[in-house]
Amino acid sequence: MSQDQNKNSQVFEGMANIGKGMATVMKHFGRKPVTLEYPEVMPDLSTRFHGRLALLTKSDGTDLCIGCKACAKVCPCNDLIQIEMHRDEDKKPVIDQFTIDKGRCIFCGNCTEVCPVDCIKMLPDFELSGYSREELVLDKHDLTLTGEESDEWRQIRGMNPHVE
Amino acid sequence: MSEPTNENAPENKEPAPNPPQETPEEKGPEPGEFGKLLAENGLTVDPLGPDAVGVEMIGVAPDKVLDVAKFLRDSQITKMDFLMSVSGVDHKEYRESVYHVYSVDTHKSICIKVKADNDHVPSLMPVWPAADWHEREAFDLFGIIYDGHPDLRRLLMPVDWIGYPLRKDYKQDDPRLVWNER
Amino acid sequence: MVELVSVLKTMAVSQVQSYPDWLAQLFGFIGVSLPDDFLLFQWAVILFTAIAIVGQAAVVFMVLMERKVLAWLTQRIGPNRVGPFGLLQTLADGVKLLFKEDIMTRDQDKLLFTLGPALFFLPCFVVYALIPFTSELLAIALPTGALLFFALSSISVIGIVISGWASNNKYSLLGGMRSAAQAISYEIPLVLAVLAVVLYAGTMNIRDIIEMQNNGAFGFPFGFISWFSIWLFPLSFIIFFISSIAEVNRIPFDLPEAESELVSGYNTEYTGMKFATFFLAEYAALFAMGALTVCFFFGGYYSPLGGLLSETLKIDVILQSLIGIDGFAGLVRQLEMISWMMLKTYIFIFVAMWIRGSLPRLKPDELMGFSWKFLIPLSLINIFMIAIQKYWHVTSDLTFGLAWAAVLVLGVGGFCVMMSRHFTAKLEERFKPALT
Amino acid sequence: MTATDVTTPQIQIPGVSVEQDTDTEDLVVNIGPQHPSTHGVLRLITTLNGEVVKEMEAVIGYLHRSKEKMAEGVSYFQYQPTIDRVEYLSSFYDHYAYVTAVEKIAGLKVPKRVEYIRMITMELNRITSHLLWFGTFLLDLGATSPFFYAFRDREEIFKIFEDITGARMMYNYYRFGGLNNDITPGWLDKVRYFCDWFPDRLDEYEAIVNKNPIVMDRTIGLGLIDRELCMKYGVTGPNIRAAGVPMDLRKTNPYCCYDEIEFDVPVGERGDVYDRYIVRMKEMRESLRIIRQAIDKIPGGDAAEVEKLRQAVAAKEEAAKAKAKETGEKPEPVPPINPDFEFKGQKINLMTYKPPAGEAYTTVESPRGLLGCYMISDGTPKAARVKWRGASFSNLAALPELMIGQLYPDLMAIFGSLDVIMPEVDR
Repeated sequence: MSQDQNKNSQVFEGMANIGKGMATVMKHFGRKPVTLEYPEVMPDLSTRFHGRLALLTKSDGTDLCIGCKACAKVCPCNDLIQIEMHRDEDKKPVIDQFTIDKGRCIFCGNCTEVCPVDCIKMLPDFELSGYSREELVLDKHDLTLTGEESDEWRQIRGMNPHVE
Repeated sequence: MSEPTNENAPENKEPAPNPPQETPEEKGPEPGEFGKLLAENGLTVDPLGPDAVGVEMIGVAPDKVLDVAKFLRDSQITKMDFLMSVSGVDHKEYRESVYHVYSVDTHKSICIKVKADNDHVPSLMPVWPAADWHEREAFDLFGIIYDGHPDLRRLLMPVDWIGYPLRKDYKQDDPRLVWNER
Repeated sequence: MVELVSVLKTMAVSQVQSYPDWLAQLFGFIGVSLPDDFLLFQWAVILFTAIAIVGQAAVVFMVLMERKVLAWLTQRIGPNRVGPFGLLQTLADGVKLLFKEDIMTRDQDKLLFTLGPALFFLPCFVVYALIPFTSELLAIALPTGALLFFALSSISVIGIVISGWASNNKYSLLGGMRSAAQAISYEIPLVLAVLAVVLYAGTMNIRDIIEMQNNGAFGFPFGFISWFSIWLFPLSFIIFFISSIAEVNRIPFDLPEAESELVSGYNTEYTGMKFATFFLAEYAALFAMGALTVCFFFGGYYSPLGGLLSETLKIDVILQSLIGIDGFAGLVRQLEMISWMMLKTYIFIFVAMWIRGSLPRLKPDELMGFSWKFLIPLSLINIFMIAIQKYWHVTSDLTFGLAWAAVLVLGVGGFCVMMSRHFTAKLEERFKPALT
Repeated sequence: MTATDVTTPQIQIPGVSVEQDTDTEDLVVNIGPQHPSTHGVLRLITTLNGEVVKEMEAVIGYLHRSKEKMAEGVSYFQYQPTIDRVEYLSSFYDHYAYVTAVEKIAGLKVPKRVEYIRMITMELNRITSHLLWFGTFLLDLGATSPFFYAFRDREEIFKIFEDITGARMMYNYYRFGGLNNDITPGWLDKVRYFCDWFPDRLDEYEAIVNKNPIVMDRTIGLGLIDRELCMKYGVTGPNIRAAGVPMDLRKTNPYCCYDEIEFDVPVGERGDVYDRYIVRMKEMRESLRIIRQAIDKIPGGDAAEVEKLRQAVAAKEEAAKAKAKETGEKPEPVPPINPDFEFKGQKINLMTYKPPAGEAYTTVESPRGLLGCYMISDGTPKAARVKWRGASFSNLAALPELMIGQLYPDLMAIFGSLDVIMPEVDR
């Protein structure tokens, strides 16, 4: 671009450029909106989404968790996951209590990664708000999925179906 | 770039072939490229061997560090003109100020470790002005006092903070902060 | 009392001598008879009140329109929750603001802090009295209407300055000071641009200016061809439009409230209804400016199609044959006028919103420079051109075309030289590497 | 440092002098910690004469979350999610610096496929970061629409990230010697589609901004940074490249697989705000170029193909085992799939993982400049010291000097152009 020729036309060039910019903005006027009307239209989430924490169960609905506390150990938020368990007469683990304070959870996914039995998982569900802090503390009952749901999730995630 | 010493220079891209945990067992690491160069110029430094990335580490006494730094910056071979960071390190018995310097022209870096003499280290601001905020941060978090720093104040913590939080023996027992306990 | 009335009648040189026919017809239709002796003064007050209320509604709609337009320009949906298509959104916001706490800090100047929004708000609405929405729907048709309009609208700056000062906030103060400087700078090209219109039209009466445009300034009796903007003053129009955007503090001239620099400028400290007052007044001013642009340059309430709808198509006759109501020719004509007026005004408001969506903000020094070094000399040249043109027009119609061409060449040439002088000197070496 | 220490020649605006003849009082404005354009919580104590900045001091620390102290209290793996929060606009870079530090100390071998996936994600992350900068920078200048456009396109990349990492900003994806998970089938096609789709958007941005006279007026010749100033404050990234210094660790000290990729390092000429803008826009295109090449070169290709290979190997192993059972001999060794195709190198127990004693200083060319992670490991499961060298930290240090003698509205242009993000400054 020659400089000498431009000297007198710079102003017009500037105006043309403003016009070009404004025309580009106007191009968007008729385009389809990219925002979603959230409660009616839900976003399409990945199956790997780090959302609500859940405990998968065996296909028959019994506990899968073996109470190894690996998830509690790698959790970066101190005592967020709390597990109480004992062993029954067959030395099989019985989970008495499993609480997660989702109000303090940072949804990093560390717990899901170290779980040796693929029990604790994160589901693509992000509507986690509650009216009080107490509501945000989930106990075992809130966390546990049914057998069918667990199977469904195992299928979606491409995990091996649980075998005894 | 075209220095003859470039051939055996440690490069960042290759992982160090020998893990550094083996080095302490040896009788002491050999001085690297920069260590030799400094020794040739009458500046004795304590060679600490390469770190895991391959960057040469040298230990320098506090009273010599300004000379070493000036040499590294001004020498046409080293051209260490870019101070990447100053890190305080607490070794419980003593504290250390670690300088990582990079050369924009030769693309090499060096790590200078200065043991704090009773928490006193000369400031490297006269050599690398970029040390300003980094040294303030190290002072703030470790209590290392950089002599000669023109404006040594707390940087990240509030001015009235008690103690140096990144020290290993730090305990947060400020009575004003009881509300902060869970 | 009678003398007073007659004095008022002579003072307000409105052409509304009695009720307009269509109004009497309308009231007659609902079965209300109006008193014969109706004071002009009362008529003006009633009209102004009506216009102000309608104007308020227009402003409320504009807030929504702005949000919608900006949303569509950025591929969003925009407010659509409150009411159908979000039409009640602004009302909901208004109600929210109304119930908000009115915060006033200890060190603020209580009186001025309260007075500021009012001073800003009032002139923005008073000017509605001067805008002819139709040939009869205007409160007062003053012979000095254009002058009064600018006199009034510049009062609102005082409101900004004192609320900026009384806020006891540094951002507000800077915003107020900027506003004062900006208003002073842009008032001049604004008035100079209108001066060119006035010079040509030979009157300051806004309605007469519109009538001039309809009657055909160049012997073109048909619609938009005779508008001032097309034949007379493209330069005036550009200057006027730029200055009017600056006058109502909109992007790219929104320095008084520049939210990335001054947080919110002069209204940083305002909450609740006081803030809403600022908000409303801004949009009211924008509406008034849009309406004025239409009046001065785009034939006001006249349709670009001439009297196509009411005169050629005879809509009132059609209406009469369809629903059997008689005598509404006047009313239909008025409705047509007001629709065109609103349509044109909203087109300009839309353009202002489009500009807001596209352009970044100027710097204060650039802003001042643009006005003083560029717009004001340009508008002086413009006036010179118009004067020459007027002279030729008066003396000889035959040579007018030639003369106008000469003036146009002169003007555009001057424009080019001015522009390049102004910009190249400063930007030459700065732009050089960037443009390669 | 205080502004009075500044000894370099002050940048003068024609017609505006810092020392005014008139007897005026200075106005001290506290910009921040809560201010729309400080991009977080930064406090700038500014002394104004009229609208000209006389002095400026930056006060930081409002976002200090003691990330370095946290590293000493938790295990290596436990610390990983919190790294995302060190610099949340481009957290892949922090992860990369941290993960490589551990890998170098422990001498872990990283499969090629992992390095390529890391490179693709990092470059995509550079685009998101630059896009956010683009939007907020223009918002600082007063233009509103580009902000939304930038966020719209950022969203596309976030969807791509969400596919493989499950998160949109806090990825926590890299692991020592590998990745959390392999990419999903079809993911590479999505990235390729994005690479084809995005240049049109960049063209649109440039049509709106590049030659806009108002933008040029507000940016050209402002906030000049030259090489000396960069060295004085440690300014890096696009800021130093705009000053004409081609300092880009991807080129000079190639990490990852950048030495196998062809790309240019865009540099500016004057080192002003406009140049920094141009450099970042060009960098986005270069990033796209890198991503395109990486997609073509990635070992193993799409995840579905690698999965097929894996299944084939598993089937062969099964067959060999079955055969061995029949014949009663030892099963024949089946050739494993190319180790470069794996998404995890050595199998390690993350819960108790501890690298041997040693130290490493890893540097990454993050979107904001040189990001360093200094790690000392003493052989225990917890790091002895992790120090973050944020690029923004040093970039911000240069701001007070840049602002002396400039107009107050230019503060937003200059500060915005440095691309400072507060969590990285305060950590």
